Amino acid sequence: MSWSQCLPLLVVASSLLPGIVIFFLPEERRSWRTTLNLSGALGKIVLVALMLWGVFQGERFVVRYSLLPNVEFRLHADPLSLLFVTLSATLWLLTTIYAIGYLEGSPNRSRFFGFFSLCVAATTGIAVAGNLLTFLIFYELLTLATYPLVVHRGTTQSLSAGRIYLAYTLAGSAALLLGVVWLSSFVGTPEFIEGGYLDEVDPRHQGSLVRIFALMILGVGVKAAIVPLHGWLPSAMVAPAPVSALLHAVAVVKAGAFGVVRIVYDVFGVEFCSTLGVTEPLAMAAAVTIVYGSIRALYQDDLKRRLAFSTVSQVSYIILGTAVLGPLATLGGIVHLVHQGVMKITLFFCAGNLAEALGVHRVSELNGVGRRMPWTMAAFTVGALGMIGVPPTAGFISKWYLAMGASAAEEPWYILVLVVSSVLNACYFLPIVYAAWFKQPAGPWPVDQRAGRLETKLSLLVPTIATALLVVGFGLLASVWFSPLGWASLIVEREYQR
Amino acid sequence: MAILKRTGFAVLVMLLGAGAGAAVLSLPPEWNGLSDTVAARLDESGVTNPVTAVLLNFRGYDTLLEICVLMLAAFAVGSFVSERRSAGLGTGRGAAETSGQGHRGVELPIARPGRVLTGLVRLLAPWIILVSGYLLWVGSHAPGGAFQAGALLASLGVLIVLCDHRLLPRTASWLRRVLLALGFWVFAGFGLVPLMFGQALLQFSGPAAGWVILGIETACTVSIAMVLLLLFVCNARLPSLDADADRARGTGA
Amino acid sequence: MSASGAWMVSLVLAPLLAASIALVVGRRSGPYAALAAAAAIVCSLAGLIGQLERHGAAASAVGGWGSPLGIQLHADGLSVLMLLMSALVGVGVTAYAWGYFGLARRRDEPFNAAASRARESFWPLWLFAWGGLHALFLSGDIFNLYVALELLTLSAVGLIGLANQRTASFAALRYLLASLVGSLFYLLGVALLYGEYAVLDCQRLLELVQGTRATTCALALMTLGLMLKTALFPLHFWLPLAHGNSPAPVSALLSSLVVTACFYAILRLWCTVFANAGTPGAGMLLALLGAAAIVYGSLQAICQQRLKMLIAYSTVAQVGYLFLGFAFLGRSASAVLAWQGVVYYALSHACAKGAMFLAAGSIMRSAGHDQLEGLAGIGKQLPVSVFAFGLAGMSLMGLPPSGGFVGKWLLLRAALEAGLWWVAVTILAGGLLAAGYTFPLLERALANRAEPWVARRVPRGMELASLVLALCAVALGLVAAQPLELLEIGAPFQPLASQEANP
Amino acid sequence: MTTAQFYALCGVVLFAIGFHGVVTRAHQLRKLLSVNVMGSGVFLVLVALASRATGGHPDPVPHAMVLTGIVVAISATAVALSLVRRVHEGDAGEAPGDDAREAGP
Amino acid sequence: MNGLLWLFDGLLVAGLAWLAWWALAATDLFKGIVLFVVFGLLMALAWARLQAPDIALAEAAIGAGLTGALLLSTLARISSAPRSPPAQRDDRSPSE
Repeated sequence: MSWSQCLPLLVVASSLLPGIVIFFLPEERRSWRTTLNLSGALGKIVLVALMLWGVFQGERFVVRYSLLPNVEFRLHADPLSLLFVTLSATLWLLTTIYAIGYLEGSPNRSRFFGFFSLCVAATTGIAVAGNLLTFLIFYELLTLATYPLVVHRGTTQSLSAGRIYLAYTLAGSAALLLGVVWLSSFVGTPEFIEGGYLDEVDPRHQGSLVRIFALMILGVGVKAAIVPLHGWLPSAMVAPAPVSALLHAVAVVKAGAFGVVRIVYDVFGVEFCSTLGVTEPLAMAAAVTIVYGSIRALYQDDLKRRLAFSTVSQVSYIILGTAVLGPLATLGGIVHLVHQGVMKITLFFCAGNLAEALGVHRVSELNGVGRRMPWTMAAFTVGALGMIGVPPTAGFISKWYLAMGASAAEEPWYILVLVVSSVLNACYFLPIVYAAWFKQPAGPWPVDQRAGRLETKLSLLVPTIATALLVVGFGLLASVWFSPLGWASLIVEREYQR
Repeated sequence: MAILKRTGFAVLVMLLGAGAGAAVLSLPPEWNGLSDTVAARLDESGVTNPVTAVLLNFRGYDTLLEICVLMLAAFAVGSFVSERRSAGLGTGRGAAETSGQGHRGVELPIARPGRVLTGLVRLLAPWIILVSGYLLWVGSHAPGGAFQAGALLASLGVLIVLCDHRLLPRTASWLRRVLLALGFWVFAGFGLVPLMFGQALLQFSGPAAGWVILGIETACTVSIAMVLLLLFVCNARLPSLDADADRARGTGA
Repeated sequence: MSASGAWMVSLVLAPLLAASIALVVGRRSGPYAALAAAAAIVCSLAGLIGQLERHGAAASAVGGWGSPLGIQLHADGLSVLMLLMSALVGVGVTAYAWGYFGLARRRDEPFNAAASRARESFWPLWLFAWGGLHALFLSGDIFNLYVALELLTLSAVGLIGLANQRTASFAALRYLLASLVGSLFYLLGVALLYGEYAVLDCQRLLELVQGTRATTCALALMTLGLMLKTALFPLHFWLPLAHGNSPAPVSALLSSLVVTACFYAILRLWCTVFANAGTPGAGMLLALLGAAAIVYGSLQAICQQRLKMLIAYSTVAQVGYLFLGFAFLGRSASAVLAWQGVVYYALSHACAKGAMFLAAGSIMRSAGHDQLEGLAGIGKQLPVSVFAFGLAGMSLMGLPPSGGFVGKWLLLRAALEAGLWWVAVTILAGGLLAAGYTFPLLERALANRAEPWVARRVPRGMELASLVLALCAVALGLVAAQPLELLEIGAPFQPLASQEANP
Repeated sequence: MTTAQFYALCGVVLFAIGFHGVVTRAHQLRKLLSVNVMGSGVFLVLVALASRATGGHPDPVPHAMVLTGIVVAISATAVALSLVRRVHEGDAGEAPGDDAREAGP
Repeated sequence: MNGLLWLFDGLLVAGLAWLAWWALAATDLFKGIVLFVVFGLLMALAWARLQAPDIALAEAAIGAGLTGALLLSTLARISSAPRSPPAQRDDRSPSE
């Protein structure tokens, strides 16, 4: 097959190979490591752009390799996978720049950046996975790649957080494995098709298909942090800022949500799901998570834990979108996949800047920080407004389509959930913004000499501002065809017209 | 509690015995297994004693592996004996290097060998060698063979070591090890020859089969005798070397 | 005489001849003899595989006599896969032992009687064990199987006894006694079988054997004996001490090859000799014992303080997986798939367990001890060994790209098709428990270390050997199609599958 | 009950006595004796079953098997005895291997 | 003739069983070993009775002779250098 055919493989390899090379780089080879990281990130973006152009021309990229007699490892590039790949590629570049600045002078960075690239390679693999088995392979590789990042600091606290993380994710992947194997005993492992391939399975198996769906959602739900399974997310906040940014905005949580979207749309097919009657409990679980996450976020004094609980609730918007029948809700859900990523990463970058420059971790210490770090707090405000869903930002668009979808599907309850959660978002984000800009600081702020006249290092500031601009950009330019909304509507068209 | 466990286990063993006994009794009383097939093919095997035929020709591969087991056992016992005491196998130079002053007398637990023992051994030695040679020769057509002859030679060796303890350590250690492996080499060598001519491994047929088997048996007898002798010597209590060992333990480790 | 016969003979005789040469020449000839033997084994295995792919299962009558009288060497898909396993792990262990025992006494350290003796005794004993393994995998005769088992056991005892400490001698003695009892049970079974059918060849026994009282008693005795040698759960008491206290290369080859070889003997018996006599009820009992072994072994491994004891108990657990295949005796539809999963799991377990023990050996050599508490920060000291340990753990847990995952996938698929729910749940629980005893070391490897590390130099060859073995365990997951095709040759599990006839 | 069956039963009895001895006796030497008794029991069963053959001379194959068995038994016993010796008194060369501080090198 | 043969067999089997039991159950180890050697000789007799002369020879030479010698010499080693009971095991192995 020609080289262009194996583009998906190249995309995965573009972060896998630098990662492996970085592992063997000695600690002091700083320049080598930075160039490798950045070249990998840029290479990935170029390849993704090529793939976007190829798919736009209607070319089919498929990489297949038979692992077992009738089980094959398959990568393909369909619009949904491209959406997630572009998201992870761009945010990986920004997070790499941020991480290089953030981890200046800290120990074992080679190990960090090695696992960092492996983690993104696994995320890309999940995105371009062509069938359930390949998805499972990359899904479990993601767990192995992210564990060393969570315990990167090596303190007893981070080790126990790592243990919790492992317990949840490995149990989840065991459930997912059981579901995938059980499904393969009925239909083997066919590739993802837009409208799902399970509707022609004979009705006798309906009962076990429901159980398979429950097992798979349980497996994927652990990473998507649906309520009973979200315990690992807040405790994983012990990790350094770029890790929590990557984990909670781009890699792990999104992989879970992406998994739910794949299972509902490309395995079962959303109509078949509603005939099975599994969409209502899923939507209920998502609604409960949205509200529960927001309420818990209210009481968190530690900034990063508050953001973690807000992630728990925000990710469930995506699941709510997928669970509600109808193109509009689906559009809202899928586009929120991108928007939530961008908004959440901005907030985490700001939290990282605050921690790095001023050593501020708690919300109560944020009084008057706006004057000391105006750019960071401006980005934080934009992100916060996005989260609440204020009009010009990206958050507003996804909430808008979700509400439209809910009303189109005659589900008034979900509109109420959306409204309540927006109010709760406001309750736990606005006090921070207010305190930062309008309150007097308790004492003098420590001055960070290295940053010179800027509030903090350039490599920490630029990514923060870039993502904030993206939040606003996705909001304003939503109607343009190449914006996430445009791309998401292309996906939804394909899902529903089959 | 222990008594309960013990009696419980005894009942279990009795049940096992009863089951095996019932199984044995259920076997057909009239039955002559492979004795006819062996008798039918006996003349092709080159020997007339059926047991030797089975042992060295029909199921020669088993015996080849078994000679290996013997060689292995001798080596393992030799390796368990510490460096200084390996009058038997052990790595020759290693042993000499450590015990410094070379091999002084190697006494055994029983008192100094009295006249009676040495006299008896001097009387018996030629007969034992004659009988074991005969046993080896007669094996081709009557009960006897490599193992019995080897065992007899080994017992002669034990007697000699009991009398004159300096016998074994004086023989070079490489010679002992060559003798040890001789049986296996000859057996495998003769076995591989038919492989060159497109026949199966260990395929001795035709007129020379009898002589080939005799050659193999002689080599095996020597090896078996050497192995059994080493098995005894390495385990025997060698007070003189123990003295060095005790002194070493006091000063060394 | 067919070429495959020649390859089979060289597979058995090459290591034995090398062993005898190493034994006689002594001093430094051991490693080179092992190298020559390894080369010969790899070539003859390649030749044998080529032959089998062209002509299917091969049988070669040793000594030219027919089957009732003479002994047949028999090679089909199952034995070739086991030979592949023994070649892979064997070459890995040999390479590791070059570094571990060193070719000659290093100038810097004082002369030490026990060490130089271990350095020279390892090689002949290991080559005898290797020869015994190949004799076992190729033997088509139940008494020949007994002699091969004895050769294997005695060399294993010799290897365990190398360590010269009292616990090692005690462990070796207990292992020897347990193995001898197991072999005698097996031999009594052989006596009963021969007493009834007057034939010792496996293939002919397949046609003759029915479920008479003597045969079932023989089946019970032989299986009990081999269970004792495979250390299945209730009869595993000897394994942890023996594998935990012997030198690293020795425990690697014991855990991965010797235990799997004894399981192979049971599998070969149940597939050929007792295909018609084995009742599903007995199979279910074995599977239940296997499940209990997984749970018990894993829990014991999780609460071990010493790294090598942890890995030894993990062997007790992983052996349980192999016996789960017996639950499929009555259900012929999924039986073949299940047995393929079990054999593939055995293959990847051997590579993974070998890599784990070798990595543990390197860690012990560097840290001087293997207490888990004192190993904080080992990741910085020995990154390659910890990475190999992690990869091996990944295969034991059955995480995707590894061989263990393929075995687990096939077993789960068969369990779900046959409706054996408890087997599926045990497999998944086993995977999670395996994580329970793999991650403690990885966690300590990533942890920060308070006091500075006083480490001793670890030869590069040792770390590379364990890494190569771990990569083999993972590569087995990626190239699963070819070995599974190899397993089809001679359809070893066909008699089990066609067992639908009698209940 | 023919003599063959009578001796075969005696073999089984010896096997049972030996197995009982291996498990219940504490001292290693006694366990070793029990294993040898078990071995003799199995060999007795083999040869007794072989003596059922009509036509004068018994079946030679079990005889060959028993000969092999006896030789294997003696080699295993010798290895076991040297281990018993090492356990009881600790080999004189107790000095640990070159990787001195390892619990078991 | 047949009755006499049965008497001989009965005595031989009874002797074998009795010797086997007492070789293992004897309080003193030395007595156990001596009984074991006698048991070996009786086994040689049993092989002769079952028309297996080859095995009778082997048993007499190896079974009774060499094994007995080995056992006695090891017993001498152990009783003369009594060390602490079998090695302390740092692992709570479940049985015996």
